Amino acid sequence: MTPGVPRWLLAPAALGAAFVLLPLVAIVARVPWSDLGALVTSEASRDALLLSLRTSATSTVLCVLLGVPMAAVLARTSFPGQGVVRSLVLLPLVLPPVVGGLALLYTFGRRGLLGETLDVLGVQVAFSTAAVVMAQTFVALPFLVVSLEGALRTAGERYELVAATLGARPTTVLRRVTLPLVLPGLLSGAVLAFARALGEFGATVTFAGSLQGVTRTLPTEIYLLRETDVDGAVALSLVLVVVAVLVIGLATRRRAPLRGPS
Amino acid sequence: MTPGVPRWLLAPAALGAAFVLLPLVAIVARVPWSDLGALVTSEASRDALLLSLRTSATSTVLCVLLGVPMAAVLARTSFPGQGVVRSLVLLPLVLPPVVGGLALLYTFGRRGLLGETLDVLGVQVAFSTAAVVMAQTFVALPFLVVSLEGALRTAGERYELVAATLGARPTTVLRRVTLPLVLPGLLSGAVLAFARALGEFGATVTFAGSLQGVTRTLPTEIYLLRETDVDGAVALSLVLVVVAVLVIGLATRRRAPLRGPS
Amino acid sequence: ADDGTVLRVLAASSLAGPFEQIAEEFERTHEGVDVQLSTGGSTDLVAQVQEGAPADVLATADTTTMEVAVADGLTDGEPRTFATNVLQLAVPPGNPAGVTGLADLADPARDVALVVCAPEVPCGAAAQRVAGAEGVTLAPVSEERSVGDVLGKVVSGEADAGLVYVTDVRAAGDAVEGIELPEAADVVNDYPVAALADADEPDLAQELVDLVLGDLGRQVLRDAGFGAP
Amino acid sequence: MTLRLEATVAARGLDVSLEVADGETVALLGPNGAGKSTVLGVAAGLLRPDTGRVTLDDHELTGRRVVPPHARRTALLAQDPLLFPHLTALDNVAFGPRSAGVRRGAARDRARGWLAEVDATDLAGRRPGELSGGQAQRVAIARALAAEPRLLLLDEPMAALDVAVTPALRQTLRRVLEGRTTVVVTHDVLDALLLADRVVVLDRGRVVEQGPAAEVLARPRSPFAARVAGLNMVSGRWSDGAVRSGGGRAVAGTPSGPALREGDPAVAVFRPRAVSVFREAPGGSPRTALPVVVTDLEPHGDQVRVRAGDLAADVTAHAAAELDLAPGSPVIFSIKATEVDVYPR
Amino acid sequence: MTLRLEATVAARGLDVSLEVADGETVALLGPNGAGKSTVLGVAAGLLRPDTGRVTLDDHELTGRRVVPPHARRTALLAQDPLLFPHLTALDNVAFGPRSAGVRRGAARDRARGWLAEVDATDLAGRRPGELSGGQAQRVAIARALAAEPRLLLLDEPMAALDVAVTPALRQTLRRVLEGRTTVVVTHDVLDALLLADRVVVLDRGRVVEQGPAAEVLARPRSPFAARVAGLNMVSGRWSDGAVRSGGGRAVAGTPSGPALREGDPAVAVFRPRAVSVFREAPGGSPRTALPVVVTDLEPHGDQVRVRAGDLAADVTAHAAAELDLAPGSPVIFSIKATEVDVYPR
Ligand SMILES: Nc1ncnc2c1ncn2[C@@H]1O[C@H](COP(=O)(O)OP(=O)(O)OP(=O)(O)O)[C@@H](O)[C@H]1O
Ligand SMILES: Nc1ncnc2c1ncn2[C@@H]1O[C@H](COP(=O)(O)OP(=O)(O)OP(=O)(O)O)[C@@H](O)[C@H]1O
Ligand SMILES: [Mg+2]
Ligand SMILES: [Mg+2]
Repeated sequence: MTPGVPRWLLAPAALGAAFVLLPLVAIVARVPWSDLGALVTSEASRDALLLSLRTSATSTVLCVLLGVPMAAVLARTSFPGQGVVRSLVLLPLVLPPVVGGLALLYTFGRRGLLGETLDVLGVQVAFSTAAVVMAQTFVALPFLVVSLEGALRTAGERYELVAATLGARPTTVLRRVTLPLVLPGLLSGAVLAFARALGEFGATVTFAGSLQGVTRTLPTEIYLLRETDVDGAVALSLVLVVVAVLVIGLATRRRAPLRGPS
Repeated sequence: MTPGVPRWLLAPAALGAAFVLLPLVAIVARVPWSDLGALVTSEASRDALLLSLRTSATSTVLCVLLGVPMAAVLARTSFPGQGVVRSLVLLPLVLPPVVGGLALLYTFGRRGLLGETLDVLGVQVAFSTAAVVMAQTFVALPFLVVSLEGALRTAGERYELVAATLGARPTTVLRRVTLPLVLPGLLSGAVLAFARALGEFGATVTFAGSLQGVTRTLPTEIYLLRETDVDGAVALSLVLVVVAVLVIGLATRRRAPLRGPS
Repeated sequence: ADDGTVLRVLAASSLAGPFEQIAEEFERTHEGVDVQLSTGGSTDLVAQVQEGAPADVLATADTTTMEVAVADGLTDGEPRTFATNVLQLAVPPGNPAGVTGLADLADPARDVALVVCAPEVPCGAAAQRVAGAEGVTLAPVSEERSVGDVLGKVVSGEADAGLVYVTDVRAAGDAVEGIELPEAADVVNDYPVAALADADEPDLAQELVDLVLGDLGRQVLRDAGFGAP
Repeated sequence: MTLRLEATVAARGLDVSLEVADGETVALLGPNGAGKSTVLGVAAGLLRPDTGRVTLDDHELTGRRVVPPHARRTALLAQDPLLFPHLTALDNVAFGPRSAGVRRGAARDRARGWLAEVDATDLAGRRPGELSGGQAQRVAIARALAAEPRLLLLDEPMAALDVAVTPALRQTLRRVLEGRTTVVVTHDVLDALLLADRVVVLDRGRVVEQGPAAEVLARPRSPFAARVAGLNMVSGRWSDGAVRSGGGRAVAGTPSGPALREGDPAVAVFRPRAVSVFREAPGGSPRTALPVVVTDLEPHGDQVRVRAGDLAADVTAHAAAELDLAPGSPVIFSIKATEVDVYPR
Repeated sequence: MTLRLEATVAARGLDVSLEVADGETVALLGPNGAGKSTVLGVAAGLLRPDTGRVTLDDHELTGRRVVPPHARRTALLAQDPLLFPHLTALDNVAFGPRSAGVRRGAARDRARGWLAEVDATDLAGRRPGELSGGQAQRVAIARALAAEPRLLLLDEPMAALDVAVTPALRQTLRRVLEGRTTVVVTHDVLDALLLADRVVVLDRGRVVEQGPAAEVLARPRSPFAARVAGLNMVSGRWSDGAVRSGGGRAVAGTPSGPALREGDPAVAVFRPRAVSVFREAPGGSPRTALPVVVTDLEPHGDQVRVRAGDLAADVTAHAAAELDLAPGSPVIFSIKATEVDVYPR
């Protein structure tokens, strides 16, 4: 049996839900349904949608690959300056996306910190699809790290210690104990990262530009469309929203809550 | 003793950290230190910074007030359509901020869904500081809800059930057991929300506009400054970043990890 | 056309419509050439060129930003002005606040919710010059960062009036009504175009610049509401 | 408070009906997995039974409007101490009183009193993570008692406690449970005898036996109760002066209580001390002789307990050595009929 | 594997030195909070001692390069079963073998074998959340054993188990521990006697007594060991044919073993059965007579155990009734000198 929640809590919860959901209703009410078909199937929109899905998925994978180790190191080790590192890793959260894009340019752009090195290697990242992925990863990574670190701390270390006394090497512990135990946290972190990457716009435009099929993601397309056709832009965002709901819904469908022995 | 992490995990963790930190270094390298003083103390910057801090703090409080109940309801009750509600609540994450701003306009604007009702009540949110807070809350709320729900699920319900058998009413359980236990999760959720609110820009500009001292937050100021003075904009973002680090650092300083009986 | 020749054109957002038409025309007359149009804020575009974005042609919405590119030696020769634009007053359909001209906007008694561009962006600078020339002080409720933001406020009815370019009013169609400002005629905004020094296809780039400056370009731009230089 | 509980929980194979009179203490015995904790969970309101009803006095707790755990005024000491990790031991114990509305200072005073009762005064300021297993268990006991519930549910309260504190704590519990309606789960015969008025034995989710503690443990009817009481039991049918089990064992004995008729189900119960052990069947006497194989030898006070499956015999160390007993030895367990108590099952 | 452990842990007041020979099983006894679990934690590598060293054979585990838990090939059964909640019982047990590199199929087969040993075969497919307390404990035992460690550390393995499985499981453990270096924490004298070769008694973080199990439990030198063994102990100094305690008690007895000189520290140990209880001091005989107040009465087999603080006497139920004993009654505990074993402390 679940312990439930105090009855009065439902009021603010409903208020919060309404605050988030009403604007969505308002948008849906504005969508020019008759034009929607043409709009969505236009080549530009299709390209943008596909590009968005591809890049966001890639960024999410990158976020998991880089973020899980970062969260694990932050939650499970201690080293001098850890607090500073933790705060710094949070920074892309705060940086206005456009500035984030500039920062990326200053780093990986032609005239950036690593630009020359990369140039010598024949790698040109700026204004390519890779740049889109990098921009999205840059803004989305902290979400995964922060929420996963919280989950790791909440889960505690007891089971990991037990696993170690049973002879499991740290890698085995990570794979067979830590990650399964924080799976809900990892999933919600990944969902956050994916959502943030999918909606990312400012850093992308600045760092990757906006070229149809290469770097123009759906949010960029929406932004551009908005200059001339507000309703169209709204309709297109609805597509983005529906796609996001589908992807997130599929990803978290099997998220059965894990419990300790009761 | 901590169980530690596999040694090889340090490599991707360092890579991830570098990926986030290098762009910050690149920004710092670009800052025109000589102009910084004048820039930061200019009236426009000061107004923007103060406004940003005030509104972000308020939004964070609102996020906690609305988001904790939402997360609790999502994690601790079950009702038909819960999955759908959970996905929908995530949507502001995906919505490009500009569209989010439009959605808010369509809802709370003069001609929006609730506009007339609000008008009758004599409430005019558009172009006011309240609108900034609303925009920030709208984009930041899902962060708190998602990360807190994850923490609640990871923490499980066992202690809450024990508390109930000791005669604690649901409100007492929430206050004295649930919240203290998920404090790390709540804190990281609040940090995420604060950071997102502080960096928020698209929805604010679209819904609230941009007037010095009233609705022009630091990110907006940075964006405008960038039109004429890129280096100045970069320098100002650095201020934003430093402020964020300070606030987050202070807020999470005492975040001692809680453990179960070992 | 993946293996064909690609010509990359960077153009200010307000030019999106006409430049699409021009690009189509160019592709029609140049077999195997794919014109890729990338639009954005003028500042963004220049920054992209500075950071090495592959591009052949750049068209901005004001001369200030183009001058940055010139100063950096990014353009191939002097940019040339191909169009002009003037401000107009945009009001929601039906003009609910009954705005007729600049004087209404400055009248504190009317309490008109006016939005303008911030002085930092070209349309904002133009608005200030128009007001300055008339000796009126505007009291906007918001100084937006782009024309799109100004239009958005007007379209949604949130603002009673907004100062934008005539081409923007035209592009917005029925969503807004335009009110001509006689005072604005003197404050003309120039749109320069230039082939870029790093162009992969310098010849094609020059041809496209010529097309923009030519009769067809002029026609298309005039249809969109731009003035001739 | 009178507790009446009737419940089935299909997922756990539970189907019990239980009554605890006002002020009565019932000991719940049964093998692992019998459903003891489940019964407590149902009573506390942590587990919703599939069918059945729970009433406290005449107040129905289930039914259309389920009374939530916190409104039942029951306190549950679960098998796992589950102290709140963020509170000190003192505040853990004060949790119940505070939840009942007692002010912080008064609640803490009361908590200090309870900590003293379980000999844990000096642990007051510690966090649960800083307590040893037995210390945590003691604090958990204090916490449950401090809630001063109308119905107290204790799941193996003596687990993890050392031999030095157990007698004192049993004393404390005996005093505290006086007049309080209580269900206590235990595996210890002393707990049952000293704390409980009545014993209920569960097996596989069903009540297999119940009655006054002393009686059930002196004359058990279920194998598990016999086991707890340390008695041997052979159950079968009464026939021809002996209880004959399905497995072909026959134990001769003297029926006590109501007369048994041929074929009635009956049990033969005898103490391990009453069992003599032989290498070969003793000739010609009218004793019961059960051929068994020794499975285990363990010291038992001054004697040696010889286990053979579910039967046990106590012999002197000298005898054990003389018989050269070891696990695997085939021996005869022999019991005088006068030592065997026979009564209906 | 020979374990040598010398460690201090200031935060827990621990300062012990312990050695377990190759193949030996040591029982660690001691009151709650004595430091038993802490010692196991240090041996397993979960706790870093402030000072000291731990060696397994001649391999140093502490020192400059601390050998992490997983590389020690020790397995720890902690006081809390802590089964991995996301794995089935079978996979929990298979965890050790799999970590050692055994393939999944083979590891599961092995796990099934160990589950059978603890009589939990039918729990294989369950998640820990679906197990009762005792079932979880059995699976945890199987998990620790299945890791086939060089050094096995068991913290109260029999906790939460019912009386019906305990003897069989003790048998299993006895077989499994044969030849394996083991430290087992227990509060049960039978565990110590049946499983352990040697007993180490801890109190307040220090070793207060150690020696062969049978010897320590027959002739304890520490009050706690006497308690566990169920013996009465009075410790003091040998003087004038009696052991005289600081509290003024004098117990006359016969020294055994090495001769005691006047004033030597000594203990007097006697069984509760050897104690007679009187309402008034019996006249004139050469017995020890200790005036005490009854604190508790509890059944003990056929007899009644009369507790008076840390002393106990076993009398028949008949005698107890005749003496009208109840907690609070002042009585005299009287012991014949021949029943009292006296030896150096
Ligand atoms: N969450 C659960 N889901 C399904 N079955 C469960 C669950 N918890 C316990 N069970 C099963 O229900 C039965 C009763 O369990 P319960 O915990 O009541 O036993 P118990 O009598 O308390 O045993 P123990 O002495 O071991 O604590 C057991 O067979 C157990 O395996
Ligand atoms: N994390 C901790 N921090 C500080 N002190 C602790 C911690 N854990 C245990 N202690 C203390 O250290 C001492 C030894 O604890 P330990 O768990 O080793 O006892 P134990 O002998 O296992 O007792 P028990 O029989 O109750 O399990 C106790 O006094 C305990 O309160
Ligand atoms: Mg149980
Ligand atoms: Mg312990």
